Formats: sequence, C-alpha cells, structure tokens
Amino acid sequence: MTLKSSAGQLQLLKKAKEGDEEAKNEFVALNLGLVWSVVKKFSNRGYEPEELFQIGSVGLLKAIDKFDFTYNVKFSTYAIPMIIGEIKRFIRDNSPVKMARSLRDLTIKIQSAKEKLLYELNREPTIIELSEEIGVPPEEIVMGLEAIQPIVSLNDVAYQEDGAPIYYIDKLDDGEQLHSQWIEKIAVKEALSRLDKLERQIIILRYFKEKSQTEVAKVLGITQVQVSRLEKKILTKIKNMLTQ
Amino acid sequence: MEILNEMTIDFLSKSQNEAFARVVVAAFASQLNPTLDELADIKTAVSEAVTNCIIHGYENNLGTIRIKAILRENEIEIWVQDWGKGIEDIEKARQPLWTSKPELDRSGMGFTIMENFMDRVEVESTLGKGTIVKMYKTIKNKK
Amino acid sequence: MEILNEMTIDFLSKSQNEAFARVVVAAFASQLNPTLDELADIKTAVSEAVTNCIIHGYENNLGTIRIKAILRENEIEIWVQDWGKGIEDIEKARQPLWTSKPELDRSGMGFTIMENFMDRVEVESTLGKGTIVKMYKTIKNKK
Amino acid sequence: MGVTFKVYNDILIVNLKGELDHHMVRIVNEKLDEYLMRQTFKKILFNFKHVNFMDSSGVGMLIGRYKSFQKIGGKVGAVNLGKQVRRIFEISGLFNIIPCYNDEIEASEKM
Ligand SMILES: Nc1ncnc2c1ncn2[C@@H]1O[C@H](COP(=O)(O)OP(=O)(O)OP(=O)(O)O)[C@@H](O)[C@H]1O
Ligand SMILES: Nc1ncnc2c1ncn2[C@@H]1O[C@H](COP(=O)(O)OP(=O)(O)OP(=O)(O)O)[C@@H](O)[C@H]1O
Ligand SMILES: [Mg+2]
Ligand SMILES: [Mg+2]
Repeated sequence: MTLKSSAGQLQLLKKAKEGDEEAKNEFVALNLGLVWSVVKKFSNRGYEPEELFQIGSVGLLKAIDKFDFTYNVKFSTYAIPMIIGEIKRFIRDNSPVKMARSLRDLTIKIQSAKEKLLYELNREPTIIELSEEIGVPPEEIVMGLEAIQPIVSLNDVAYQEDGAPIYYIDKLDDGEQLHSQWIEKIAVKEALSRLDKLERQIIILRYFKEKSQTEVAKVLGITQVQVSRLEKKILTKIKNMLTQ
Repeated sequence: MEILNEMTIDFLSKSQNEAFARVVVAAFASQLNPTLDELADIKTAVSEAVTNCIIHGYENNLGTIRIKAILRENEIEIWVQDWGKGIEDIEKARQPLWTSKPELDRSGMGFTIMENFMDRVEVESTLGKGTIVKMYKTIKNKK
Repeated sequence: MEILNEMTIDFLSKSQNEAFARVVVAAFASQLNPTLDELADIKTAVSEAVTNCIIHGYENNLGTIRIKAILRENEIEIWVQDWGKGIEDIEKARQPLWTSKPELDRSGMGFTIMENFMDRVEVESTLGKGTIVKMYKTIKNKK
Repeated sequence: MGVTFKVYNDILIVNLKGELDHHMVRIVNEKLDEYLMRQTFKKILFNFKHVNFMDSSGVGMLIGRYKSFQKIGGKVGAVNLGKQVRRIFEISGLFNIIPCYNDEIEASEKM
C-alpha cells in the first residue's frame, strides 16, 4: 500500500469535498486499509468479512462527507468511530439471528465433528482435533460445550408435521428469518413441542419454510389477517416460555 | 518436568461460580489437547473440590477460593484452596461415603470421585486455617 | 453500586493465553445475562488489552498479566494489568492510529477499539512499573 | 438452564437442563418442592436428556428424593443418561437404587 504523505492525503480530502470525484476515489482507496483494520475486529460475529467491509466502507464515505476541517482532529480519528458505528448498527439490526445462529451452529458443529472424528479415528477426538475440524479455537469449543445449549443430535427431528420430517442437519445452512428476540435462546425444539397443532404449523410455515403470511393463509384455509394475529400471539407465547 | 503454562484464579465462594470454575480450568487444560472425556473428568474433579470449599470450607459463608493450574508437557496439576474451616481428620474425610453433613443431602462421594477421575490427589489441611486439594492428571500427547 | 461477584486471574504473558483470557472474562460476564453481541464486544476489548500487555508491556518477554472483573447489577468492570514497561505518554498512546511499534505491523487501533466496544476506559501507567487498563460496560438486565 | 415439569399418566417427569451441580441442585430442589406442594406424586422420573454434566451434588439430590419417595411408598427413576452422567451413576452406586429406563413409555410400564 503506497502511503501518500498525510499532507498529500489532506489535499486529496480537500479536493474530494469540493466535488472532485477522482480525488475522492483516490482518497477512499488510500483508506480502505483502515476499513479492513476495523473489520478484523469483528471476526467473531458470524458475518463474512467482505460483507462487513462493504458496510464499513459506507462508514468511510459518510466520514468523508461529514468531515469538517474546522474539527481539530485528524481524519482517521474522526473516521474510525464512524466505521465502527456503521458496522455495529448493521450487526445490531441483523443480530440476534446471526450470532445465535453461529452459536447454535457451533453446538451442532461440535456434535457433528465429534461423531465424524469418532468414526474416523475409532477413538474419542482430542480438543485440538475438534478445533481444527470446526475451525474454532479450543477454548471456544470448551465454552460451546457448556450446557446452556442443549446438545442436539443431527439426526434428531427438528419437527415433523404431516409430511417428511425435517432434521436439524437440514437446518444448518438455511437462511431462516427468525423473529429477533427469541432465537437468542436455542430451546426452540422444546418450545415448539408445547404449541398446539395449528400454532406449530404456522410457525413452521412462516419461519422454517419462509412462506409469506398470504401463502400460509392459503395453505391453512384462513385469512392473512388471521395469520398475522395468530403469529403475534404465538411468538409472545414462545417468548414467555423461553424466558421462564 | 518443565512448566509450560500456569494460571491462578481467585473467586468468591458463591455457588454460581462452580460452573465458572469448571469452564476456566477446562479452557486452560484444553491447551494440552485432551480428549473430551479427559476434559469431562477434569471438570468433574474440579467441581467436587470447589463445592467442598463452598459448603464445608466456608459453610456457605462468603470467602475466597483459589484455583491454581500448572501445565507440563504431559500433565496438568490443579490446586483448589480455601482459607476456611479446615479438615479435622483427613484420612477419615477421604473415606468413601464419609460426610460431615449428611443432613445436607451430601453422599460423601467427592474425594472418591476426585480420586477416580484424576490420577493422584493430595490433601493438606489445618483446622481453622484452610484446605488445599492438589490433583494431577496425565494427558498424553496424541497424534 | 453493590458488588455482585468478583474474580481475579493471573496468567503468563504468552500469546496462547489470549484466547483463554477472552473465554474466562466471557464466562464470568455471562452471569449478567448479556446478549451475544455484548459478549463479543467484551471479548474483543479484553483481547486488545491483553495483547498490549504481551507486546508492549513485556515486549514478548515472560511476565504476569492480571485480569480482575467485578460484576455489579447492571455493569461489568474489567481491569487488565501488567508489571511491565509502562506508557510514557498516555494521551498520545490513546490516539487512534498511534503506535510505538509500526515495525510490528501494529495499526495503533487497540485503545480506540476498547473505547468503542466498552462504555468507558481509564488508563493508569508508570514508566518501568506497569500499566492498568480499566474498562466498564453497562449490561442492562433484560427480562 | 433449569427445570420444567410434565405429567405422563401418574408420573411426574422432571426435565432437567444444564449442568447438575450444587448450584443447579438447589434450584431444582426448590422448584420441585414447590411443585410437589401443589400436587403430590408417587412416581417421579428425572429426564437427563439435556444434562451433560453431573457431580456428587446431583447424586445427593437423587438419593434425597429416593429416600423421601420411599417413605410414601413411591418410586424414583431416570431416563436419557448421557455418558458422563452414566459414569457418576456407576461410581456412586446410584444404579442400585435408581432404575434407568429408555423412555417415558418404558418407565410408565415398569414403575
Ligand atoms: N474444603 C474443605 N474444607 C473443610 N472440610 C472439607 C473440605 N473438603 C472436604 N471436607 C470434609 O471432607 C468430607 C468428605 O468430603 P467429600 O467431598 O468426599 O464428601 P461430601 O462433600 O461430604 O459429600 P459429596 O461430595 O458427596 O457431596 C466432608 O464431609 C467434609 O467434612
Ligand atoms: N500495557 C502496555 N504497556 C506498555 N505500553 C502500552 C501498553 N498498552 C499500550 N501501550 C502503548 O500504547 C500504544 C497504543 O496502543 P494501541 O493498542 O492503541 O495500539 P498498538 O498496540 O500499538 O496497535 P494495535 O493495538 O492496533 O495492534 C502502543 O503502541 C504502546 O506504545
Ligand atoms: Mg464433596
Ligand atoms: Mg494494541
């Protein structure tokens, strides 16, 4: 990375703010390393670095737009918190889902890796073997073994409703859109088992099969409004069950 | 044998710290690359010793528990210490099924479990001063 | 505010202990029922402070790092301490992108990360004596 | 972490979740006593499906319940023991007094 002198960079920034697109592009290019440095600090959140890099770059652009030379700070001093803020806001809006998914995936991955290595090695795997298999530091695996997450067998049925059963193994890489707060707890299976048939069908169709409310209404023979009301009621019910 | 790594942790004798103590020692021990079973053994033994500090050493009052762990090439050494009541007769206390607190639903199995899940257990104690339980487990390098 | 729980851990300034330190603080902080993101923030901030002890405090020689954590009802307080080199000019050191070790590929972002991922950061240091970084984060009780 | 209850025929099923140590045993006992005050059961089945750790405190809890249920002519059973829990049962001789079943159905037949 060729580093222009800070005086040179300041000139570029001035020109960029005056509307010089080329200067702006050059200035952005010179500061992408900054964005990457910040993105690296979010490596443990279950997001692809490239995705966070794009978000962080938006923060960089905002910083360029908002930076005022009367501020008595260096541009980078001003920009870094903005880049961090942009990424954090993105994570917060998408979050519990992503983090909880990555945590749940970890639990399932540990179980899966354990079974696989047990078969391959014909003995209990070591923690480092598990660590290398899953790509997660050994200490994190120790935390993942904590029983706050129920250990589920991949061949357990996640749920079954009039048709082919869906196993947890199928859910590993799906893009479920699950309602923010309750997915933080992973006792979904238990909560689901305590709903009545109609409630369970709605949740499965909406959140595991990603049908729209209208599609669900059609399948169940009720109106979309009824689906919406029922869904709200069910989610509150589940939330109460899980926070007890 | 040469010391590879070492840590000492002090925490309050509250029962919610029992799980915390288990994770700390397990996370540290993971550096020796144990199997999951060996890790489970270590966690269980630590749990027994820590629980003893809480309910016998401090008799459910507040005090400090210290865990020290030393990693050598093929071995982990764990000390669990309290500055509480102390043990009057160590030999008797270590007998299977002997407990000074039957009324608390204690079965007297703690030391037996520690001895079974670790390779060696030593107990030092002075009445009124405190107790140190030292446990050792061999963790062979597997490859 | 009343102290709910407290722990202090000493470990060697080896880089393999960075992951260990993160997990220890995370496991302890879990007792306040944080969200997974709050936990990730805390782990990242602790990681920055511990790395600084290793590469700046002890300049990759062997020394002791101490982490102390205090849980209050809505807050966690974390101290990360070393008895190493110390910081000459704290204000300058805390500037974003300022590093005394550009040759080591350090970007000088550590303190900025700590400040942005925790709510408050205080730094005490004496040349030749050591450094203590104190960090605070509010963890509201969610029910 | 915690305990939930379910009734299956005349058996109270205690669904345990978490690590059954001294801390959790206190919570389980408290909730279980509360539950039993409202409704008595002569048969109790502990479900260890979501328990991957147990120590002597768990042993003490089971022995305590065994004794109190025995007094009223009742029975205590367990299901879904994991590997580590099984070891603790063996070492403490719990299998001698607490029968373990494969599932609720078998427990219901045999208890
Ligand atoms: N840290 C300690 N301080 C004081 N006394 C102790 C300590 N640890 C053990 N003891 C004594 O040793 C006895 C035996 O301990 P052990 O752990 O084997 O059984 P227990 O704690 O009584 O029952 P269990 O462990 O099965 O719940 C205890 O009853 C107690 O009197
Ligand atoms: N524990 C410490 N002991 C001595 N000096 C320290 C300590 N922590 C920080 N410093 C000094 O403060 C400076 C800034 O620290 P900071 O963490 O922000 O950046 P860095 O460590 O140099 O780079 P980065 O954290 O991005 O890898 C360091 O370069 C170092 O000179
Ligand atoms: Mg004991
Ligand atoms: Mg740093």
